[in-house]
Amino acid sequence: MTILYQNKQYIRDNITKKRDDERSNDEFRKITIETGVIGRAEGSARVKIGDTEIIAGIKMDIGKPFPDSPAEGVIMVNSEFSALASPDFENGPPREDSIELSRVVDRGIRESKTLDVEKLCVEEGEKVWMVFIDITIVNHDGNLIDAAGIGAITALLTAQIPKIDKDGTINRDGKFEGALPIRDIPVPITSGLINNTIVTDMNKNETECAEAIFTVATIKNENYCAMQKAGPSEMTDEQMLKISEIAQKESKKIRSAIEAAVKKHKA
Amino acid sequence: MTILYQNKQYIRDNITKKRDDERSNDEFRKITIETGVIGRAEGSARVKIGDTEIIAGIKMDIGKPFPDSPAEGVIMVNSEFSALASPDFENGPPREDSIELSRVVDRGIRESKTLDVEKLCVEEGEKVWMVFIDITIVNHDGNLIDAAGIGAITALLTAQIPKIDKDGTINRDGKFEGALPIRDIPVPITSGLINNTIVTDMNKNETECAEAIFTVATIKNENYCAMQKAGPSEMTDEQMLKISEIAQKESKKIRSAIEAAVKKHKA
Amino acid sequence: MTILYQNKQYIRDNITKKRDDERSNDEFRKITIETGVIGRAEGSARVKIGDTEIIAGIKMDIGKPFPDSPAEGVIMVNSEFSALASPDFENGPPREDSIELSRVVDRGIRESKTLDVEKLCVEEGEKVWMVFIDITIVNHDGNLIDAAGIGAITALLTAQIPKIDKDGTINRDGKFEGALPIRDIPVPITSGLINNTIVTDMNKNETECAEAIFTVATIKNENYCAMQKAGPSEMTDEQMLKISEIAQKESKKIRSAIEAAVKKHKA
Amino acid sequence: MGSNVPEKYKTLIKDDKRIDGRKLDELRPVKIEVGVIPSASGSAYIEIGNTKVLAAVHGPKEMFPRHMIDEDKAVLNVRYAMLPFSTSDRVRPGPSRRSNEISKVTRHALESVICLEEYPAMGIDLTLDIIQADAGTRATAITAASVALAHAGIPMKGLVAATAIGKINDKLAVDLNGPEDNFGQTDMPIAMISTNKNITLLQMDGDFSKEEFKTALSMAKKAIGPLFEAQKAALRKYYE
Amino acid sequence: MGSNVPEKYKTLIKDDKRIDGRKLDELRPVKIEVGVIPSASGSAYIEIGNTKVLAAVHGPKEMFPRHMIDEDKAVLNVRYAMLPFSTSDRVRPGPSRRSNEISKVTRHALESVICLEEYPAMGIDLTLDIIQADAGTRATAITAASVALAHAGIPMKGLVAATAIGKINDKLAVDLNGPEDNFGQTDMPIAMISTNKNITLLQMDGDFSKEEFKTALSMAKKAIGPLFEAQKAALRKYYE
Amino acid sequence: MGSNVPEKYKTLIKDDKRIDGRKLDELRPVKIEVGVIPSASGSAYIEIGNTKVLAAVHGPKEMFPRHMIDEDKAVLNVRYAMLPFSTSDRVRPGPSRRSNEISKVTRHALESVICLEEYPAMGIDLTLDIIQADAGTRATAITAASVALAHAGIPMKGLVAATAIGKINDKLAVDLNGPEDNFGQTDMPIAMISTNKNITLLQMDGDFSKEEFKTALSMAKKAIGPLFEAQKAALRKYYE
Repeated sequence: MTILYQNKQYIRDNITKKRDDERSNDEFRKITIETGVIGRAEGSARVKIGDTEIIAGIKMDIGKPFPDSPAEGVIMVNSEFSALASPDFENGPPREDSIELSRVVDRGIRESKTLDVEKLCVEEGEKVWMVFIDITIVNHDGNLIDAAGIGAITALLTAQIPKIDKDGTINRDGKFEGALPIRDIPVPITSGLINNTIVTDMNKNETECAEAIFTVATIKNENYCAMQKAGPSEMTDEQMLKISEIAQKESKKIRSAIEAAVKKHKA
Repeated sequence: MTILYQNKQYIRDNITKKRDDERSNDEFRKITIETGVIGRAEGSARVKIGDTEIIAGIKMDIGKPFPDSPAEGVIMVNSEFSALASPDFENGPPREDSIELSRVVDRGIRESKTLDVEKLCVEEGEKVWMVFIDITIVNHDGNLIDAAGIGAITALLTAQIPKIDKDGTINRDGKFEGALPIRDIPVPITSGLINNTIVTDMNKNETECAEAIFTVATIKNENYCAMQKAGPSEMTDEQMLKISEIAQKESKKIRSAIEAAVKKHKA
Repeated sequence: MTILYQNKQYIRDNITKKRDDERSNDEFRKITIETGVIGRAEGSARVKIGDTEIIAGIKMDIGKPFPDSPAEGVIMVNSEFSALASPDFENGPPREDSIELSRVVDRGIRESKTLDVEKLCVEEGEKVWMVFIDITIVNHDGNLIDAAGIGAITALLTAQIPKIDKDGTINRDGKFEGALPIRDIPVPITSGLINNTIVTDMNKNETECAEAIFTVATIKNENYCAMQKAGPSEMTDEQMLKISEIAQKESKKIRSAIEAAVKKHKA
Repeated sequence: MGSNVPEKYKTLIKDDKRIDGRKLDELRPVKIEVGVIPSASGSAYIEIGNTKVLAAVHGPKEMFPRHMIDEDKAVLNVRYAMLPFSTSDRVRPGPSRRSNEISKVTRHALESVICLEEYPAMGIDLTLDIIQADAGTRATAITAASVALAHAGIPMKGLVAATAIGKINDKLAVDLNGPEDNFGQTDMPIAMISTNKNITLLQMDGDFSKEEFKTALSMAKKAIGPLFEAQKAALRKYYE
Repeated sequence: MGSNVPEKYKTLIKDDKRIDGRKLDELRPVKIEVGVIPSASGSAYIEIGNTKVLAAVHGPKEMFPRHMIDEDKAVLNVRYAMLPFSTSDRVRPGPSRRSNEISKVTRHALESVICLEEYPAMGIDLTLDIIQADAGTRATAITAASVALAHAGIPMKGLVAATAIGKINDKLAVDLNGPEDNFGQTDMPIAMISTNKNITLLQMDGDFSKEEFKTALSMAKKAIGPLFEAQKAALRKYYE
Repeated sequence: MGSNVPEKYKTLIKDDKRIDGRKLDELRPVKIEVGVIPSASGSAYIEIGNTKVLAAVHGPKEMFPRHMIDEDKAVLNVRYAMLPFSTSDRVRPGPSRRSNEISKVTRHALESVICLEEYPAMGIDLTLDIIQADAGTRATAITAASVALAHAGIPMKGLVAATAIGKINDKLAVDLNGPEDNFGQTDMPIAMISTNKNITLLQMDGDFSKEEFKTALSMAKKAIGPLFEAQKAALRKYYE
């Protein structure tokens, strides 16, 4: 699965001239966002960025709140590097990658206060909505974090809260209490350094050549809500500032695409 | 533990003429059924089929019902391939076999509605009896499923429901509320294909030579309540029909033996 | 990490003449006991015996009592062979050693009835104090059991029960309900046989040379409250009696050191 | 086969029509796509009614873990999983007793048609992810699996397809849907080989008389035919 | 050593008789059978009072896992387990901290008598399943184990047997039963070698003065004698 | 960044002073000790305010598990853990998603300065135990780690130190303490290399405008200076 040394060298040497697929360095691959793909889920989305494909699904259940926030709903983000995408996902370090993916998506949503968790309280201290965001990697050709982040927020935006019957059980027979209380649309944009050149939306081969990777999630007002540097090498502060500017610009375009998909879904 | 290639070949070549131990192809080894073997268990049985030996024990406890069946007791079947029978049980695939064994016994009892779970409700939605059926393999010489199935139903038939004291705790000092509500006696009979010949009650060496294995559980009215095909090879429908007829015939004999053992136990 | 065969032989041959560090055979290394080392813990102690160093911390929480002792608090002892002390702690058998360490310390405290668990009941059958005793091995140079046992009882003696607010939550803002109800000070003393000679407070190299190891915990009235023989070889009853007498003598000295440290802490 | 049957599911057959309008011997609509996962050696997507499955094959490749290597033939590793959002109540990620058992019977349902002896000491990884569940997930997964194996170019003696025969309101019916499975009397998943219609998987829970079992077997033989056609059509379409 | 003693167990000794009628220095009835598990290299079944144990030995054989191999001698792998139905409250299957610790001390109790150096780089698997528990399970398991090892033909320098000395109502007593263990003051399991009466296992929980400990050791020495006789008789009977 | 802010933590800055009396650009008191764990190849103890961390390095040594060996360079294995008694609510022992993620980012924060290629096929184990937690545990652990690595004699291109820049009451502040972290708006842990001030770790949660991010980066560059001095002083003191 690891690419050959010669190929790595080729990518590194040529990145300043042109990318594999002729894109410019800050250019995204084609993105498609589909909604309502899983009938059993409260909300769902399929996101493709080039050949990378993920499915995000929302399931909701009633549970007990955490003792230190008795009036707030609970968000849980989980990502499965399904063996669909690559059987190597099961051996060793990638588990760590899967945890990092979940946690970056989780923090992007949680820290931007995108979901108004106070509105997800059913009975203080006793019953709150638990919102499970599950992300499955169907095909892995790099930039999973952006695909997962886009899928998660789109699935949330299209989710319907199930109805609670009088006896307290959840009625899943197609009755709903309305949409989730969403306040913002955080969008993560990931760029990396290859041969000290900034490259955005890296495919899998490029990712393996990257010395360092930096993800920046931006909200509607253009502020940043989450950042994460990954990869073994260092970055200068100028490079980080440049990447965060690219994130501002690109997130705007992608946010429009998300909004369009959600609008179409609700129509 | 795997038998030698030469021995396999010998068994395969000769199966149409005679079996290892001179049995005819649809003949069971000697079966013995003992009851009341574990004083601490609510019910128990030791079953031997030739050199195969299992112990089945029933433990009961009060627990919460599942949300979707608030007025029904809970059945749990668990089988341990104890290292007693073979230390190889611990390495790899056999775990899968142990799960399959549990699930086939479980489904035989559950799907035949042998246990009237509605009578095991103590307080709707709050307290029901949990019936744990634990099966330990003491010696493994093939045909574990039939031995386990016979042990499980015999242990259930001899089990006594413990008394519940006024304060809600279970009194295990030898006071009982009566027998479990048992409605039927499902008996699994397993046959296999060796060199395309149907052979019933295979010992361990024969099992390793079998191309395919088919278990059929029959209830009192001669109907089937559970089936499971195992083994890597295919079977024709005629072979399956033939095996299911053998199961009808053999299960009748074994059911009589179970009933006799239970009658003796209660006398 | 295992010492060389030649070194083992040298230690064994010379133990009757002198120990590595010139100690006499029943002589302890220098012991230091510090209290109050972890501000977040309800009680804590750092114990050094020579180069061996452990930290013991007490955390308390409200939990449900066990059904068979509804009016008693719960004690849990856990020891972590942190990778700080040796990365080999993670591979295989040492896990077993870590369990034995926890259980010997646990039994020393539990069976001596050192902690008056009945006074740790908050609401019978519903709420009792859970007392977690966690021990971290910082540096391992032998005789972990004695260090851990001394650390555990010292941490308990300096622990403060947190205040419970009116709404039932635990207030950890520096308000306390008083000390834990401690009735005794059990002290474990461990000796081993090296080349059939009794040696007390063995360092790590000596421990690896020991044929058998015997731990004896003594309480204030000089009676024994817990014993544990370890190591693959046999011991005579005379050797065990001799070791238990050494334990009586040495535990007295160490108990005084513990009492002095606690007195200083409370001053 | 639960015991609390909601009023609306007490009558599962009316005027020989089932609740979704099908006849007793009628399959649910079938849709198969080949090659949906670019990074896999072979892949297929299948919808049978509301049940949706993704199948991916990786390999033949180096076998891992090594102590499971078979020097004489390839080892088929099957991982069946329900994705967390595939059912009404979220499924906890990770293997369960149910998924382990299904992985095993699925492996047995496929092994006999794959020419495993052509790849000694190697491994073939087959991943089956249920993305939406509405009864028949193991049968649907098996049908998808043999398409994905074919797409991966792994030599096989035939295709394997599977469906379920059930008993609902005392009548036999093919390819149960969710409510039929939950509130019917009997469920019998069955897999057959395209070339000889021999059976590679059969499980049954519930209640069958000898005659019902016999009839069920012949209904299965007939019903599975169109599934083989759909498999072949999907493969043909992909290679066109 | 629980603190809530039921009324009927407050007096555990009356007129020098224990609740089951035994004298203070009297063992419970002992029954040992050899060769009860055909597929094992060696096996034994033992009942001591109401405590019942099956012991099986597999090997000497290839050591697994490999990184635990000892090039100089065989490794003794001990697995002690309480079967789920062996006690009043069901025991969850799988290892616990208690069973891990007992497996370890049992290994140490037996290692010194086994000629492990005769089988370098190999493994000997010893399985001890408690099928019914009424105090003294580790002692009973050790007594069964050395019979099973002998039956497996593994050379040993002597047999090992074990019992417990306890303190109940302030008096020392041998081989505690369930209520004596639960409501007594002290429990001291102890194992000895038949040839020299040296001690290979000793644990103690509760309260002993120095004199009581000394007396307990000599009571143990005396009490274990009949266990060695029972072990030898069972082995003789098997080979007759 | 919890949402229930207690009254006393609503005002985290008053008259340009923080609740612990510090100025906005002032670090908490720092204490570093070298060589605190004799059995380790290298070790360090650090206190930054009330956060206390022990770091130990074992190796370079044989790499385990073997399938993770890199033939070209040493592998850095990082284990970050909060000890059970390090926080108000007891931390369950064993790895969590949080500790796994921090272990990973910590590894990335250090790898680029270590000359791993000097020890092909070997492993360097770095253990980071938080013994008391009051915000900034990962930053403090990284600062301790590079001292322990230096003490172990492992060649490095520079030291790495880390702190956090936060936003509290709409103002930027360095090195957040516990309440500032819990009730502030933004937390940005950041690690830099002593030689070139390049960034090896940066995470951010909360809210930053582009300008705030830029300012935060330059505040970090300035604040980390004294940490490098403290690291060097501790190492010098040890070798004197």
